[in-house]
Amino acid sequence: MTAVSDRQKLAYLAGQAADARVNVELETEGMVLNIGPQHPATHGTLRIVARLDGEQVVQAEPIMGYMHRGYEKLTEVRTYAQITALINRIDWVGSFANEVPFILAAERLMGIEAPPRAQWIRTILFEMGRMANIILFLGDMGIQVGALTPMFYAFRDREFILNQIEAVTGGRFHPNFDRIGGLKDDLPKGWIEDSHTAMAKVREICDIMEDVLLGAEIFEARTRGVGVIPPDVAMQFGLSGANARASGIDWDLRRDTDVGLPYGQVDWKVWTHPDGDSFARYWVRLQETREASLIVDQLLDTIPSGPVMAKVPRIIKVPEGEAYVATENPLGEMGFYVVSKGDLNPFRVKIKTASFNNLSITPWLLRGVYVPDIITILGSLYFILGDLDR
Amino acid sequence: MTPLLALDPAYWQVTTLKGILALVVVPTTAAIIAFVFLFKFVSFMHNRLGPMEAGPHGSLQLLAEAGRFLQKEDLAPEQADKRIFRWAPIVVMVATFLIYVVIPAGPNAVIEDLPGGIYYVLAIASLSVLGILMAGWASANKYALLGALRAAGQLIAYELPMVLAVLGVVIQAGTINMQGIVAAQMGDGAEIFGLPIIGNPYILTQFVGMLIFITAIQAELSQTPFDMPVAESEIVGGYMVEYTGTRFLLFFLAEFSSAFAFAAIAATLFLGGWALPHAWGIPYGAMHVLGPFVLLAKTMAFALIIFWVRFTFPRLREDQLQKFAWKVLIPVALANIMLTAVLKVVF
Amino acid sequence: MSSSDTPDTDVTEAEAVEVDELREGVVARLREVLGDGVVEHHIVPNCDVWIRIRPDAWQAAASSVRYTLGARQFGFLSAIDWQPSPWRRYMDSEVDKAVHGDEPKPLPEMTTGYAGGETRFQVFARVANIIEHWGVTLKVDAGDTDPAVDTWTKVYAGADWHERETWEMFGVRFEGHPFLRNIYLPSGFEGNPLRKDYPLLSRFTKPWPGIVDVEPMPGTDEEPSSEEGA
Amino acid sequence: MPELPTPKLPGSGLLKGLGVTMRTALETMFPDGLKNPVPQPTKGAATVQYPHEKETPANRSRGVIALHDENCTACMLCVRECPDWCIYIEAHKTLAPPRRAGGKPRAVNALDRFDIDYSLCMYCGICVEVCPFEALFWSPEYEYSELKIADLLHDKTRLVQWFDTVPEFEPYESGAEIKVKKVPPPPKKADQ
Repeated sequence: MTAVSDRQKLAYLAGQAADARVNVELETEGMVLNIGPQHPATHGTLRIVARLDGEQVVQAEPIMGYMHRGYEKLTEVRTYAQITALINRIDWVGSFANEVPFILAAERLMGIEAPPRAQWIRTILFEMGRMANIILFLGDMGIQVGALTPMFYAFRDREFILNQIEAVTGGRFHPNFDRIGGLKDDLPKGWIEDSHTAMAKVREICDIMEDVLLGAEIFEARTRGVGVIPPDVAMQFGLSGANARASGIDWDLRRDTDVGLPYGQVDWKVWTHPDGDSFARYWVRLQETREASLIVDQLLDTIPSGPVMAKVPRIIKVPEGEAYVATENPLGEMGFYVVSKGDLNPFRVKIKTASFNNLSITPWLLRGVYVPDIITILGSLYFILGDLDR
Repeated sequence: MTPLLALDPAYWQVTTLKGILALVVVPTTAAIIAFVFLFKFVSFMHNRLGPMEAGPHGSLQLLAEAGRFLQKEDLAPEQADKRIFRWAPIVVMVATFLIYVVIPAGPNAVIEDLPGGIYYVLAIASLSVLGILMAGWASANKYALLGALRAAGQLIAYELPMVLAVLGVVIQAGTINMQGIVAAQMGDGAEIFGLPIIGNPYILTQFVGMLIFITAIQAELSQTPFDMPVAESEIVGGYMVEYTGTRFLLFFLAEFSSAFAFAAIAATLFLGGWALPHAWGIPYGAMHVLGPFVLLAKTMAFALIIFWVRFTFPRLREDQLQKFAWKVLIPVALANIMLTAVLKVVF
Repeated sequence: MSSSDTPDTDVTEAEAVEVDELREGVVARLREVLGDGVVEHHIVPNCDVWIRIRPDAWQAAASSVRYTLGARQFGFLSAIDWQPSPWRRYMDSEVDKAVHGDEPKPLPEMTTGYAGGETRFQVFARVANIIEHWGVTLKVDAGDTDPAVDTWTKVYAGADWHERETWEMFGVRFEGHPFLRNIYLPSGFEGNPLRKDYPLLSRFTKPWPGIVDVEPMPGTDEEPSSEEGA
Repeated sequence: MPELPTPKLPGSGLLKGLGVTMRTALETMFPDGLKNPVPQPTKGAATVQYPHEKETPANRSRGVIALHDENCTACMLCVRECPDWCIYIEAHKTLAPPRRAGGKPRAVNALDRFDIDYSLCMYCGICVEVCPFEALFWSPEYEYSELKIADLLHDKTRLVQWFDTVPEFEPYESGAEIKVKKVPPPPKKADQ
C-alpha cells in the first residue's frame, strides 16, 4: 500500500461522500473548490469556497479575515497623528483617499475649517489617489479576463501619478500628508506643470484601454450580462461607488454631500450605466478616470494662494462628540464614524469601507455562475483586500 | 530520391541519423520560438525590454531557464497516481515529436515522406489530448482535473474545423502528401491570376480556410483566446499545476515545439513550405540549402500571428468556445470545402 | 453629553435658532410611524441626525426607515462599548507606572454619546436616502452583560455580514440572524476583541521605550530625575 | 447615460486591439520612427535597467531618517510619538561649556545611543515632524537593504552617515505662504 495511511484514505473518501449529490438525475457528484486564499485573482488573501456542479457554481461564499489587522482596536490606543499614518494602509492602492474622511470627521468635531489652498490640494491628491487606484483596476480587469498586455500599459502610465504624489508627500503609496486643519507641507516648485503632463498621460491610458479592452468583442462576450445587479438589490447590500452607478443609481458623494472639498467650483459629470453588469462597471470606472483627470486639470488652474495649515494647537485634543463623514473613495463610499471623549485618542472609530459592502453581495450574485465568471465578477466588483478585512 | 552524397548508408544508419536530427531540431526550434516571441516580442509589445541579463540582449535566457527547471526537485502529490503522473508529459512530448516527422524542409530534407502526409499530422495532433488528460487526472488536484476536462473538450471540438480547413487545401492540391502540396503550390505549372511570378500559394485562394486553420491551431496549442486549460487567473496553470522540475520543462518544450510544428504546417499548407516559386528559376540543387531557411521565415510569419493574438486578446469562456467551434467554424469550413470542390471541377 | 429633544444648549445662539427642517422632518415622520419607539434624537444642524430607538421597535424602525422614509441605501451596522477601557492607553498602564512612581488616575465613569443611552453596549446603524440627500444614524441599547438585538437581515440583506462582524467583535447576539458565525476571526477564537476590557497584548509584551533614563552627572549625588522633560 | 455605440464591424474591435499592441511594439523597437530603421529597444522601452541605470527619487521622498546629533537633546518626544515604538534613546548628563564667557557651565544631555529599528519603522515621518530641535531629517536614500534583519537596527553612527545625503532645501510652488520651519543643515562639507 502506498504511504497514504488508511485514516487519510478514509478521510479522503468521507470528504468525497460529504459533497452533496448535487445533480440527482445526472448522478453527478458535487465538488467543493477552494479559490484562494493563495490565488492570483483575489487581490490578496481572500478565499472563496465554491460548491460546484461540473463548471457551474451551486453556492459560493467568500471567507475573509486572513488580512484582518484590527484597525478599530488599534485606533483606540493611538493619537490622531498616528492614526492618520495607519489608515492610509487600509486601501493601500488609493493612497491619499483614505486619510481625507478621517481628517474631515476630526475637523468637524473640532469645528475647524482647512484654508482654501489646503482644500484644493487635498482634492487634487484625492483625485490622484482615485486615478492611481482605478488605473490599476483597468489593467487588472484585463488579467482577470485573460489579456496580458493592458496590465503593463496601466502600470507604465500609473507611474506618472505616483511620481507626482511622491514629489509632494514623500511617499508613493503611503503619503501620510493630511493633518487636522490642513496639510503637512506645500507643493514643490514646478509641480503644477508636471501634473498637467501626468493628467494628459491619464487620458492617453484611458483611450488605450478603450481600444484594447473595451472595444474587443471577446471582452464584451465575457463581461456583458455577467453578474447583473439590479439597482434595488445594490442599494440593499449597500453597494457604493462605481458598482452602484453601474446599476443606474445616480449617486455620488462628491456631488451630493458637502464635506469641505471644493467639488462645487469644478464642472464635472457623474457617469452612470443602466445595465449593472461587469461591462457597465468597467465602462463607468473608465469614464470616471477620464473625468477625474479633467477635474484635476481645472483644480490645478484655480489653486488659490495662501497658507496650507489653519491655526491648530500643538497637542490636539478633539472635543467630546460623534461625527460620521463619508467621501467618494476610489472603491466606493468610505466613512469614518469617530466618537471622541475629549482626550488625546478617539474613544471609538468605526471604519466603514466600501469593499466590505461590495463583497457582501457575492453569495447572492455568484449563484448558478460558471467558474470563469466568478473571477470576472470579482474582478469587476473591484475590491482591495486591506479595505475588505480592515 | 537521388542519393545526395556519394556514400549510401544502410537503412538503420539513416533512421538513427534522422532520430538524432529530430532530437536536436525540436528543442532548438522550441527555443527559437520561445526566445523570439515569448521573451522579446512580447516585451516590446509591453514597451519593456524582456530578459537582458543572460547573454547579449538576453539570448542565453533559455539556457538559464532550462538549468533552473533541471535542478528543481521533481515532486509528485501524495495522492497522485505516480506512474501515470510520470508518463503524462512524455506522452505529450512524443505527440509533438511525431508531428515533425512529416514536415518537409527541403526537396528531400524530410524525416519520412509519408504518402498520407497531412492526414498523418491530423491523426497525431489529437494524441496530445491523451497526455493532458493523463496529467490532469493523475495529479489528484481539483484545478488540474478542471483544466484537463476543459482541454479534452476544447481540443476535440477544434480538431474538426482543422480537418475541414485542411480538406480545402487537399482538394485544391489534389494530393495529401506534403511534398505534393508544396509542389502543387510552387511547382512549374503553378500560377495564379495568370502571373506565375508568385506561384500559387493557397493563402490566396484558401484565405477562409487559412483563417479557420489559424484559429484551430490557436485552440490546439491552448493559446489565449482559447487558453482555458491553462487559464492562470481561474485555474492557475490547469493540468500543469502539480508539475515541477524536468516534467514541467517537458510540458514547456512540448508547448513551444508544437507551436513551431503547427506554424510550420500552416506555412507548408498555405505559403508553399520550403519552396520558392518555380518561375524565379532557382536551381533545384540550391533548394537543398535554401529550403530550411525559407521554411523558417514562413513559419516565423505564422508564429508572429499566433503570438500576437495570444498576447492581445482576453480569454473566452468554454461554453462560448464550444458554441464558436460548432456553430461558426465548422459550417464555414464546410462551405469552404463545397466552394473549393465546385471551383476545382469548373476550372 | 446626552441631550434632550432640543439641540444641545452650548451651540451658539444663531445656530440654535436655525432649525434644520429636513432633518426635523425625518425625525417627525419616524416618530409618527413608530410612536414612542423613538426615544431620543439629536440633530447637528444641516450636518447629521442621530435617533435612538427602543429595543423592541428596532426591526420596525428598519422597515419604516427603508420603506416609508425611503432610506434605501444601507451604510453599515456596528456597536459601541461605552465602558472606558481599564488599560487606558497602555503607555501609562500599571506596568510602566511602577517605573514612574505616581499612582494611576481613577477610571472616568461611563458616559454615552449623542442621543443618550443607558446600557454599556449600544448597536448603531447608518442608512441614507440618496434622493433627498440625507443620512441617519439609528441607535439602540443592547444591554450590559449579555447584549442582544433583533436582526435587520429581513429588511436590509446587506446587514448580514455587518451583524456577523458585530457578533464576533462585541458578542452582541442578533435574534433571527440566519447563521451567526465568525467573519474575520478564526473559528476557534474565544473572547470579543473590540470590547474595551479585551487587552491589546502587543502593548504588554514590549516595555514602553518612552521612559526617560538619563544617567545623572558623574560625581554629583543628584538622584536621577524621573520626569525629565516628559 | 451612455450614448448609443456606433454599430461596427464584428471583428473591428479585435483588430483595433491588435493595432495598439503592434504600434507599441514598433514604438519600442524604433523609437525615432522611420528616421533610423535600426531597432534600438533600450531607448524605446519605458523600463529602467535597475542595477545599471538608476532613477533618482523625488527630493522629498522618505527614504531613510538622518540624525544631526548635535541638535538632539534626548527630549524623547520622537520616541513617544512613534506609532511602532521603534526608536531607542539613551543619554547622560554632561557639563557643556557656557554660552557666554565666564557664565556657569550648562548641564546638557549628551546622546549615548540613538537607534532606529528600520525593520519596524513604517516611514510615517511623525518623528521627523515632531522633533522640536531639528535633529531628524528625511533623506531619499533607499539602498540599505540587509541580509540579516538584525542589521536593520541603525545605530547613531550610521544615522549620522546618512546626514550627508539629506538634499538641499527645495523652493515651494508660487502662491505658497508657508512658514519655513525646517532649516536645512549647515553645508555638508563642514567638518562634523
